[in-house]
Amino acid sequence: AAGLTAGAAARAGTPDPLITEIQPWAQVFGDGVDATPYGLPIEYESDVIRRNVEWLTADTTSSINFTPIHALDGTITPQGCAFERHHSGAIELRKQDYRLMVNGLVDTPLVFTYDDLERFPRENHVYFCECAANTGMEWAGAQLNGAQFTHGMIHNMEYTGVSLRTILNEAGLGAAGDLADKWVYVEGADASSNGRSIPMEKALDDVLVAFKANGEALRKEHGYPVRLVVPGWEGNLWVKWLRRIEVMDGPVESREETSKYTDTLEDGTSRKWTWVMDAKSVITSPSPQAPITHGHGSLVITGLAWSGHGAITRVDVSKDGGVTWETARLAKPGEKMALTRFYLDTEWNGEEMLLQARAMDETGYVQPTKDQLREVRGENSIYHNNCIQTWHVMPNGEAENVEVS
Amino acid sequence: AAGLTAGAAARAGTPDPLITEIQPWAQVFGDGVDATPYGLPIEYESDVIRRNVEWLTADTTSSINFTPIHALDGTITPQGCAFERHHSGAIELRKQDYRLMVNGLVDTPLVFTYDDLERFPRENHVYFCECAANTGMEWAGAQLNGAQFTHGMIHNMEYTGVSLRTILNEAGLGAAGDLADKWVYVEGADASSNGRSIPMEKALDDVLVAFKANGEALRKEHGYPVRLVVPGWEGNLWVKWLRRIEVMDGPVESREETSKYTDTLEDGTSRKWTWVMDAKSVITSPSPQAPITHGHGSLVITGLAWSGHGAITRVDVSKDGGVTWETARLAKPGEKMALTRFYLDTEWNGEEMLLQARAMDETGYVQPTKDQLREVRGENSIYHNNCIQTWHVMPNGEAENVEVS
Amino acid sequence: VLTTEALANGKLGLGREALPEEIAAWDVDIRPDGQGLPVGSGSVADGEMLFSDNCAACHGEFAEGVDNWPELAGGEGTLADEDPVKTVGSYWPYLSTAWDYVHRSMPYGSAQTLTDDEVYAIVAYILYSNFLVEDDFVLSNENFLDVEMPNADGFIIDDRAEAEYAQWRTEPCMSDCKDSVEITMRASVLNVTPEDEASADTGEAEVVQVAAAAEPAVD
Amino acid sequence: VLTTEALANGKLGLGREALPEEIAAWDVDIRPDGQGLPVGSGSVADGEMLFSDNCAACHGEFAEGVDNWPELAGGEGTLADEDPVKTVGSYWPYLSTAWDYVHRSMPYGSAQTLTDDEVYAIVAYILYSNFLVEDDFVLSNENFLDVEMPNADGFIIDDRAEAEYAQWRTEPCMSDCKDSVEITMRASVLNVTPEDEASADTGEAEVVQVAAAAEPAVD
Ligand code: HEC
Ligand code: HEC
Ligand SMILES: [Ca+2]
Ligand SMILES: [Ca+2]
Ligand SMILES: [Ca+2]
Ligand SMILES: [Ca+2]
Ligand SMILES: [Ca+2]
Ligand SMILES: [Ca+2]
Ligand SMILES: [Co+2]
Ligand SMILES: [Co+2]
Repeated sequence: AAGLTAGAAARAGTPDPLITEIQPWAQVFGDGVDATPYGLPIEYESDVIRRNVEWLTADTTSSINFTPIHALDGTITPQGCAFERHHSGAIELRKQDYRLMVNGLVDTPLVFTYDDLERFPRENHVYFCECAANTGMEWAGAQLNGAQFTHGMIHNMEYTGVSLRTILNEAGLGAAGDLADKWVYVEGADASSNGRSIPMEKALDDVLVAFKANGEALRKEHGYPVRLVVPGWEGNLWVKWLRRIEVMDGPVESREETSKYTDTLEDGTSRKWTWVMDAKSVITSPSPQAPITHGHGSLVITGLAWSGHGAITRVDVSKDGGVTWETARLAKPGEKMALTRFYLDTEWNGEEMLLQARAMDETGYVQPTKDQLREVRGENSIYHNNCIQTWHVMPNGEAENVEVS
Repeated sequence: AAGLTAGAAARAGTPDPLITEIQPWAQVFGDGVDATPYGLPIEYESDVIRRNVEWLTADTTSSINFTPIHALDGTITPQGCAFERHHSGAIELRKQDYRLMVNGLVDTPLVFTYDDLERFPRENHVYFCECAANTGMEWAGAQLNGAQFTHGMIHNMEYTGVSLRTILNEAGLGAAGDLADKWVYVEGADASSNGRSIPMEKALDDVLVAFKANGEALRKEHGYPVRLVVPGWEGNLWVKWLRRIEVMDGPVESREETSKYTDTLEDGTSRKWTWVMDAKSVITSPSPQAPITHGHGSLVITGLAWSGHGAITRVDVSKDGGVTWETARLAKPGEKMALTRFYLDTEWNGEEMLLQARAMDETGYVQPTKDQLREVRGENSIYHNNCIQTWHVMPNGEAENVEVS
Repeated sequence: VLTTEALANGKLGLGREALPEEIAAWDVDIRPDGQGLPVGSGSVADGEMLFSDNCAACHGEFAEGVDNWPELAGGEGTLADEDPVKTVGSYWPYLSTAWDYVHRSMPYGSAQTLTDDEVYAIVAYILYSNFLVEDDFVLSNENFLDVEMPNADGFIIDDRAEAEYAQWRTEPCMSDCKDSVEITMRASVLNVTPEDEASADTGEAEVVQVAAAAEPAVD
Repeated sequence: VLTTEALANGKLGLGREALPEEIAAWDVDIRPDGQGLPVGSGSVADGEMLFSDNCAACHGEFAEGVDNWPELAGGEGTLADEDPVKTVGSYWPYLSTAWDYVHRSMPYGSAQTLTDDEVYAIVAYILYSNFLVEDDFVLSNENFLDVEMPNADGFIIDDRAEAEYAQWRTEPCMSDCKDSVEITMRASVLNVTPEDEASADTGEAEVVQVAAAAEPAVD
């Protein structure tokens, strides 16, 4: 199809049998309303799934898979294809067996059942969750050929839950004294008992103890029945199967905040406590897994932008690897710590393109190039690679992950 | 549990073995990241499904099922449990086999492929879709015992699609002359070829030709690959498997807009062209399928409100069948033609309650009582029953669908 | 040519011109004034046989309906009753709707299998079943608009704005809104809510009956 | 009592007081200053045997790592190299982290099966494998803080605000932003992207090797 102009396609001379002949689906029954009490995508969309990369990890229970962002549009990520990261697999934990302990520097250490949590005032918010290692395989060069693999450690859902502030207040923070130097340690119920330390200021700000995502219960793989939601901060802090919250006078410096999720700089020193996910964007289509197949003429370039610092205010798109830029259209005004969808309604006539997107957030932060990042950090940071991504679109409409000068 | 105070529950004397004994899920692996390329809800949530009511219809291919709204929170409805209404079953229509025709009073009649549609500028919007028959079984009295059955013909999704305006413009409306008295007829590709007439003013306003819902492709049962989205207007107009759009100088007066979706008044005359869904609300919990099981003390009352006229501005809740009212908390400011979640954070100590919710929208419309509706319409309208719903909550926490004086 | 002209008008030049054969295949809707009707005809007598073969299993030999399947005849004068019976004869304002729907959507499960003349004949028979024509009647594109539909004047355009909105857009009462409240009806009296697969199945016969009294309706 | 007091403070009186035994069961995190460490001890010699039985299958007899499973020893002085090797010895700033993690999360697949003394012994062995203690060393809660971790001073607190934000919060260039653009690297050179189940499986051996060169890392 590539190479045909829309005009040529329009001059088809013979009637289309899909129109002139009565098709089976226009005559006989489809499925009844009892066919799928809980439905899945249609079989023709079977490629829109989470994928994992076998060679990344020793096994699949401490591993990751990737959201098929190249095939999605809008901003909400369905739970069914939202990426998963486990450190000991996705566990099955019944609501009846769920307990949440709050202890440490609180007035009264407490234990909550799942039912207790549903009795606190609830909030609803849409937030993105990005793994700090998203795009981490790309530090040393273009490696994985698809937006799903380079940028798919992210999802965006509407959460329902209780403010962590409310939960802490129920236990009482009087015993903590001055809150300025206090921390909250959060820990999961799975065998990895992943635990992270969060400064009190963030804990009392916008953190949620969530039990629903996109209207329904959290999925098993996202921490059913209860996970933490830490808006704008790296996904590892979003502890799943949350079982314990401890108020402390310092951080635990657990394995997940020392051995991992620290960012080694060129000189061998490492940054720690790099919690915020900086502003970032990626073009989801066209992209290596979503080539242009429709020929020349009108083309929609689209992608996602987000920032852990707040709302996205602008996204620019370049077709020439960063020499010139056009400002894209945001589908809606950016919302704090949530995915923003952008579109560039444009035209393509078979010319090669080096597609890039560049996000800006409400703090004025401008997404950097990979070279800018490398200059400050070297190539061994692993985490927080929020560089501008380049797709090379070829005359046949196919696209490849590349780096440019 | 009902009858225990929270304080009493707090004085449990023996340590909970779920805490003091190491549980299996804290020792061994859960599922790996290759377990569910596309996931479903955890087995413990197997009751959160669409349900149909066998006696309502002669068979299941022209029938309806209901969203489990009693078990959902937030505002987004997952596609997997979003209600379905078919007139000839849910068909399987591949994107390659999809054609959309625009004909009638247009400058150039056109045929689009699915790929063509993805080349127009796209929009993203969250809208509710309510069947005009939602709550229709309740006109003559309290009948179905659960919010899922009384109010579950509704869902709320983030749609991605092309404005119908854009599509019509592509075919050219010059030939239509004065647009004030023109109509657009829309028709589906299934065997019912459900067709409806929409006045041009609405067609050029906010109607979408949509292909994604909640980020991913429409599900088969919601019209894959393309459906119409008609914000605020009755669900029957949201034609699924959309195959044809004709610009006309009058309505077709098809079966779905004469025999059905007309509202018969007490004197036997019937209203036609009743497209807008008036402001409405329902308490989803507590409700007959979501009784209070947690005993006395703190209680969260929650529900949904929506209006086809625009944004919800306020929801009031009554515990005494409408004698006194309290204004509930909206989780977010209402958005036009989208579901709004409300909460009343309150206390319950075993007293009987007659729970009601009353929605107000930005036009000042106040949701009426069933008696108010009956006074104007009688009991045979079938459609557009947006009355205030009453749940009778009993001392044991169970709830029943009732009518009150 | 589409592209040049279209792009000149700020269009995108997408899609292709629909061919006449294609429009003819899909543009088959029939309008109240007869627009869209093909040339053809069919008699009540032919219609009776065709209806018996293709339709009666669901709609009954006399179009009176079988079980929960729709009735197409009867119900004259019931629209203001407690339980209106709405059929082609008693309710439908336009005959075009019947021709259009039978032609496009019926028989259920084998839609679009009838010829135009067969549709004329079947619609003639439905009219006959409703006592609207004699047994020797032949319906055709020429006499189509002569048929008078009894409820043609039975519809008004949505008047909620005047009849309802005006009176309900008021500041709502917040306290002492009524003197007393009594429960006047309970869902458990009818007991027609599906509980689980098992109970719904066993209770079916009884349920349909009771529910009919409470007018279940979904459309 | 919880309820009265709690409600008085604007609390909801939800949950119940955690019992000491319960807190003891779950509050087992260990802090850099040794807070949380139980009384106990374990020798390198015992640790060697325990490690061989419980850990070596994945982490190697000398904690050097097997295949893709993590190495726990070695890598001293590599942090500024092109390919740093990060282990307990070369990278971890606090010994408490090792004790805490082994105690709570290892052995992988049978977490929380080790006694406190076994954990002391295993951690002693990991130190030994990293040449940080002698073979006769016995680790205990008493000498725990005496162990010096080589990279203890290797961390700085997130300085992005100063090192990056300040320079990147500028008005971005819109045109003529560079003189020329060349493609400097292509994903197809490495060819490590999974395409479908079949190709991913057959290419696995080769893939791991090449990918290692490009530093795949997920954490
Ligand atoms: C297998 C059962 C079945 C057969 C056979 C069948 N129908 Fe139907 N008919 C239905 C159903 C079910 C509906 C309602 C469909 C809906 O609501 O979407 C219906 C609806 C109708 C209606 C509209 C009724 C109303 O009140 O709106 C007409 C008219 C009709 N059928 C005529 C016919 C004719 C004529 C035939 C034969 C040529 C036929 N049907 C064959 C099941 C059947
Ligand atoms: C079946 C394989 C397996 C066995 C047996 C095993 N481990 Fe591990 N170990 C792992 C995996 C996988 C990880 C990484 C887990 C993650 O990232 O979530 C790990 C991580 C570690 C780490 C952290 C490594 C780092 O760089 O952050 C330490 C320390 C460790 N293991 C020690 C031990 C000890 C001690 C034992 C025995 C008592 C043990 N392991 C047994 C597989 C194993
Ligand atoms: Ca199939
Ligand atoms: Ca299972
Ligand atoms: Ca027409
Ligand atoms: Ca009645
Ligand atoms: Ca502790
Ligand atoms: Ca390197
Ligand atoms: Co970080
Ligand atoms: Co209506």
